[in-house]
Amino acid sequence: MLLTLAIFLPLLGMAVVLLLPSANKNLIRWTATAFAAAAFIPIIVLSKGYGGGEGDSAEKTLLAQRDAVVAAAPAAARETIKSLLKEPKKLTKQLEAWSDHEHAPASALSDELKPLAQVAAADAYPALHEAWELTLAAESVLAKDLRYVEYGQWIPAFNIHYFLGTDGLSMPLIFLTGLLWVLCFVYSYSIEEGVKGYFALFLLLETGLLGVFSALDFFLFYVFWEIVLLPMYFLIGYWGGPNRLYAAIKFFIYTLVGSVLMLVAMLALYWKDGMDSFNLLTLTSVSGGFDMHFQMWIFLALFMGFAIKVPVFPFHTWLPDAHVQAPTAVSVVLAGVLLKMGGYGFYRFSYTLAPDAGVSQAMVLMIGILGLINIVYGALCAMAQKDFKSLVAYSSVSHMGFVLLGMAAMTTEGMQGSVLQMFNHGVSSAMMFLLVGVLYERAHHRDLDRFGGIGLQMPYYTGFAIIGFFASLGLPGLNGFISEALVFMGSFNSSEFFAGNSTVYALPRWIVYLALPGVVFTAGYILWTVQRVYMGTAKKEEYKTFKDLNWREVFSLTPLAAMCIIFGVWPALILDYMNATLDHLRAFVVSGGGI
Amino acid sequence: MDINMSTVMFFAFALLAVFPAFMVLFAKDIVRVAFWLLASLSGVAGLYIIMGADFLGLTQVLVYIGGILVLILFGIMMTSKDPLLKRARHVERSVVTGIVTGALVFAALAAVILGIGFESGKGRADGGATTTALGEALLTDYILPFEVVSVLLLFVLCGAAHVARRRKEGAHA
Amino acid sequence: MPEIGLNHFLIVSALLFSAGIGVVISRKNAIAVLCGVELILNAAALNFVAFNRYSTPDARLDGQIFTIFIIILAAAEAAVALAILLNLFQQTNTVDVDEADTMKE
Amino acid sequence: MGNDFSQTQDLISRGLAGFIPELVLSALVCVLLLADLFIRGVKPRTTAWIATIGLVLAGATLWPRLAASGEIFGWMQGGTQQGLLVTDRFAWFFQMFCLATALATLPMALDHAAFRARRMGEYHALVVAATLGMFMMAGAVNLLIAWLGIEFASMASYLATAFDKRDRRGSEGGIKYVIYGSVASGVMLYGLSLIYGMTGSLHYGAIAQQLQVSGASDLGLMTAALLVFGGFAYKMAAFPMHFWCPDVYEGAPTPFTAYLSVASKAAGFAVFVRFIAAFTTGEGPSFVAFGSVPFDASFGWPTLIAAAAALSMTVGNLAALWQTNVKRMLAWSSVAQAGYLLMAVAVYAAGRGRPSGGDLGPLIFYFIAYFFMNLGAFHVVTVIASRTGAQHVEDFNGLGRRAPWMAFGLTVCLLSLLGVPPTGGFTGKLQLLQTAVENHLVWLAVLAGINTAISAFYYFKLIRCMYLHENQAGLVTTGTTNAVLLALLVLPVLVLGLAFSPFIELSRSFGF
Repeated sequence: MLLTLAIFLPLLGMAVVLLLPSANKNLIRWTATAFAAAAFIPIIVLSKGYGGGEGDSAEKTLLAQRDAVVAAAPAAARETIKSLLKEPKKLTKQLEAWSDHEHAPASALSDELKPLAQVAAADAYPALHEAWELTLAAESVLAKDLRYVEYGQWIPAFNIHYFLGTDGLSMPLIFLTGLLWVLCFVYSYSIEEGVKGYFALFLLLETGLLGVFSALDFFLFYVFWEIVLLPMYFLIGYWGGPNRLYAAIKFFIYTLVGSVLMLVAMLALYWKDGMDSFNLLTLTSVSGGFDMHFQMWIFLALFMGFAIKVPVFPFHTWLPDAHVQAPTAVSVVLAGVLLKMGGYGFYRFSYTLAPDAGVSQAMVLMIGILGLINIVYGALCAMAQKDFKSLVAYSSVSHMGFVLLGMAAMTTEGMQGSVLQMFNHGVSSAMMFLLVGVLYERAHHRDLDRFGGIGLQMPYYTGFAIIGFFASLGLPGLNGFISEALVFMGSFNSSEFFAGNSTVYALPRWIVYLALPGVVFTAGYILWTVQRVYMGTAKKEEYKTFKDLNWREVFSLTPLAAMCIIFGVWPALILDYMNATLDHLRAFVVSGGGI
Repeated sequence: MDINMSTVMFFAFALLAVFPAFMVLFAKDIVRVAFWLLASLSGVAGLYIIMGADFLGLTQVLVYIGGILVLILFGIMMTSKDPLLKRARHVERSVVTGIVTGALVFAALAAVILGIGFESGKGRADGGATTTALGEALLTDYILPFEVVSVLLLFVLCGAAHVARRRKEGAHA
Repeated sequence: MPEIGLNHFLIVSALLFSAGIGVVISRKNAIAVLCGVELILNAAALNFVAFNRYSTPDARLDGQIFTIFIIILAAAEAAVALAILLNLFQQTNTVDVDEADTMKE
Repeated sequence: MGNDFSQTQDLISRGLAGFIPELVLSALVCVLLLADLFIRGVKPRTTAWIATIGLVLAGATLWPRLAASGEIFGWMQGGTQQGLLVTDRFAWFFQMFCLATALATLPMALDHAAFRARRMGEYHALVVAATLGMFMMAGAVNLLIAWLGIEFASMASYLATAFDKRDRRGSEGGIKYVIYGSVASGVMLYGLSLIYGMTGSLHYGAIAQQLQVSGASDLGLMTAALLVFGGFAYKMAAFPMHFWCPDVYEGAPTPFTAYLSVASKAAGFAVFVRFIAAFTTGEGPSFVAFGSVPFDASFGWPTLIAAAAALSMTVGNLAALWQTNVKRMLAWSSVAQAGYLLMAVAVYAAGRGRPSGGDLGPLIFYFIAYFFMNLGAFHVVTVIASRTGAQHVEDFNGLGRRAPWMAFGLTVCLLSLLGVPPTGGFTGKLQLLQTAVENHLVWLAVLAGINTAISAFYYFKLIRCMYLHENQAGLVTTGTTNAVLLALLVLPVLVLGLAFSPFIELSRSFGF
């Protein structure tokens, strides 16, 4: 129930906000914040519980669910179902054969298919299908770590379920989402125009994101994925900068193209071998048996969908536009959480549904090289920017490259670093966008060359800024360092780790060597920025009147700064969450989906 | 070589149908177009009669030539300030397009027709006058389309009258 | 000279059809296009009668009946087209299909 | 005629008994035509009420036909009936569909600015007549009746398009519609005559049997298919006979455009699906793919339809991108929608002859969704146009503030046409894609996906204007009737998107 509560509280909040009178802006602000905070409470409970190993494992829940389904099946077929379920994988093959013979007379069926005909004759076929889905789901590698699973029928005609759960991969992102929303709402009190619509859409966005990170049914995931699109379009398009309409539609179209390809992949999986299943866990436990050709297509189609979101070069061009035009809080969640939808999708869907394709030579090279390009090209672009916000936007492109690089390596450290990088970038980029926003509200421009000496004028602000930018730079002691170091270690070790392994293509070292200068470029643009903006003396008189942070800004920045430091000193706090999940996932992929 | 009467008749009527059809394409002014069409349709009527469809031949003459063509001529007279207006030069080029397309279409169709290789052995032999049989069929097997077409003619008549009627005061039609 | 058979009529009909298509494509005057349509309709009607005469397996008159309806519908179509054309002419003084083109943007 | 007279009489009387809804509609046409003569003064509401009552009555008499099945009218041939029309669930669905469209567009006609101060009997008569023609299209199992139904519906549509005599664009649209329409019809007739020549029959069942028993020339079938498809494509507003669409949709009175874009398309699909069902019954390759055609052995109905689907959606969406007139934009959008729908028909044609193939559920489901979303969009466009004179996309600026509910309704409908969850358009398109992927038409599914992304540009152009552009003009009041109609059209769009399970089963049950 907790996950459902967390997901739908914001939706309820949206409805409440819409009913409030639009004139009373403060009431709307406080109500929206209250709902975001309320949604954060179950998330805290969840993350505490998950860290402490509470909650039934998915395996147990799913098997209990299966037993209930079998018990509810027509009595005539119950025993047949039970005996068929003893070998669920064999049953998969039979289902495939069955879907070819569905309308054939019983006499024409092979002995193997006769039990299925019997089940169908007793009208128990849906029950068998569901029980089969659940049995396989419980066997899936993902089921080992998932907790707080919620499972129910949604659209029986297409075997679509309301299926949620969370594990070490999604929990940090869910936590980050819950936290950022509270911070952003408090920060957004300065929004004066269209307050009602702004907070309503923002709450809808939270529902979509929490749904994306916890959905385990592919269809449900897709619906949440699309729900994210619309509020984002309006938030950029209405409250954004001068070129907002262009940026908004560009964001929308890019993402839509990706999601449509994802949809086709989803349907192809649904029809694969007559399985008729959207259940991610079920599909995962049979995906090792898919032929390479099919896996490649699935992987590529999903890759397009997720890569656009990450964004991976050359699909990244929507990102600077969207960031520059979006209002501050929208930029924060865009960089902080929305980009992670792509990275999360790779781990959750691409590798589990096409494990062999994921470690094939073509894909490892493609992902590795694209990661390399992201890191270096993003950093170089960031260096060339004159606009503060687009500098931060390109730094996102660069940082998300590490996620790809660690992923391509498929080693323990690489994956840990990559997933940790998603979380850390969520924290530090959110912080950087807030910092830019703070300055923009005072100066009404973002031209890097026109700033200077802010440090003298706004000491507290500059303190936060130093933490944020250095975390992003990857300074030891702050969180960014840990993840980047892990990624480099992991990707460097890949060729050693997989030496002699014929099925896994190891990430070649030259890619890592070429990526290393990216770190130098990153240090370059960040230090240069800090120097241009905060050091020296004020270039203009008006900067002398700038007030330091107000309480809302302090409220928004403090938790993020704290996290930058805490996870930099004590990364195990979060790595412990992920380790088991990532280890299982890695073992699954490396063994070609064989475990 | 034995040239029987029906062969001669066929070629005569075929020529009467086809030559004017192409003149519809070439003719310089709209009134001539209409009269060439009249000639062509008469040729078709003759072909019907050769095939023993006497009632159809008569209907063709009565409805087409007596009705539709008169309608078209009325249309021409009411919409043309100068009915004998020569075709403007820029239009000439499109005649070439018409000829080329027509030729291509004919080549394709002729290839298909000869390629299919229809047999003419079966079918309804010359069974004398068809009027009775057609009348019977229209009131039994085909009573439905027969009645449906009467509804169609009714609303087409009213609708066409409404659309074509000159506007009086504008607001109320 | 071969005996007159089905193919002779079909070729005549194909000629009429091609002429009709040619007229429809090349003419701009709506009334002339309508004349082209009449040629196409007559080609089809001729086909129906010829098939009825030479190649249907039984003695039914389906093809001829179809032709009757073609003739009736052609009349109705001409009436509709001319009525709309008259109205258009009252507004614009043109019957040129391409000139009656105020809508494209 | 070898028919026994009493047998014939029996066929006719049984036919008439199963023909009551059509008779009601015929009577309604006459009553409405007379109403203008006998009712004094201008009372648009009176004739609208007559039309409403008549349509509801026709619906009530149509209802029991849900259970009926079998062919009516026609003649006995070798002991079996060769009917003219068939009454089955498939026909019933499309007949009800067209009836509902006529009914839903009635309030729109009352609201249409140009229709407010004139006698409307003739207009309603034309709409009812078009519906009657579509009834025949949906039930036709005879080439003559199929063609006659198409012509019947077309004639009424030509006249209704040009109904507003003071509107020059209406006349222009009307003349283009009738000229191109008669060309399409003539070309189709020529194809029909070839089919008649090759099979010696006009009855679908007899044609199918003839094709199975003795086959026919592949070359001839292919030529006939190409010619005939032109006529059907005209009614479906699909490539290659789609070009009339923008001019006619823009020129016609908006309520009639709404009717045309929904009912006419549906009837076109109904008559087409039934037609190809007769040509794809065989097990052999010669029917599904025309076999030994010299230049491409895989050419056949499924290929032809899939190609038309691909071109329709691409051409429609690309052309819609450049439109600034809302009605023209929706016209091109409807061409694109025809492309999506044709995907389902291509799969259907390919699946005939296979035991699991031939599912028309996705097509019918999409039509249910299309009914609500397209009519909803046109309803808002009519209401706003009649109050503000809005024609262009920019005229919708700031509508989100000026008429929040109307703007919200239009947004939902546009999102549904685009195919975004949670709307009926999404679940409908999902099923279309699903059937395409399932039947190895992945390229078509991918193309449809790319097209969806393209279409976002123009659907969002309108949404953007409503919400993201400012307009200082005041509120637009829309009235209760319009609000109710809007709710009736928009709520089902959301229901179909969220709880579509029962509707999937329902739409499957309407196949044949």
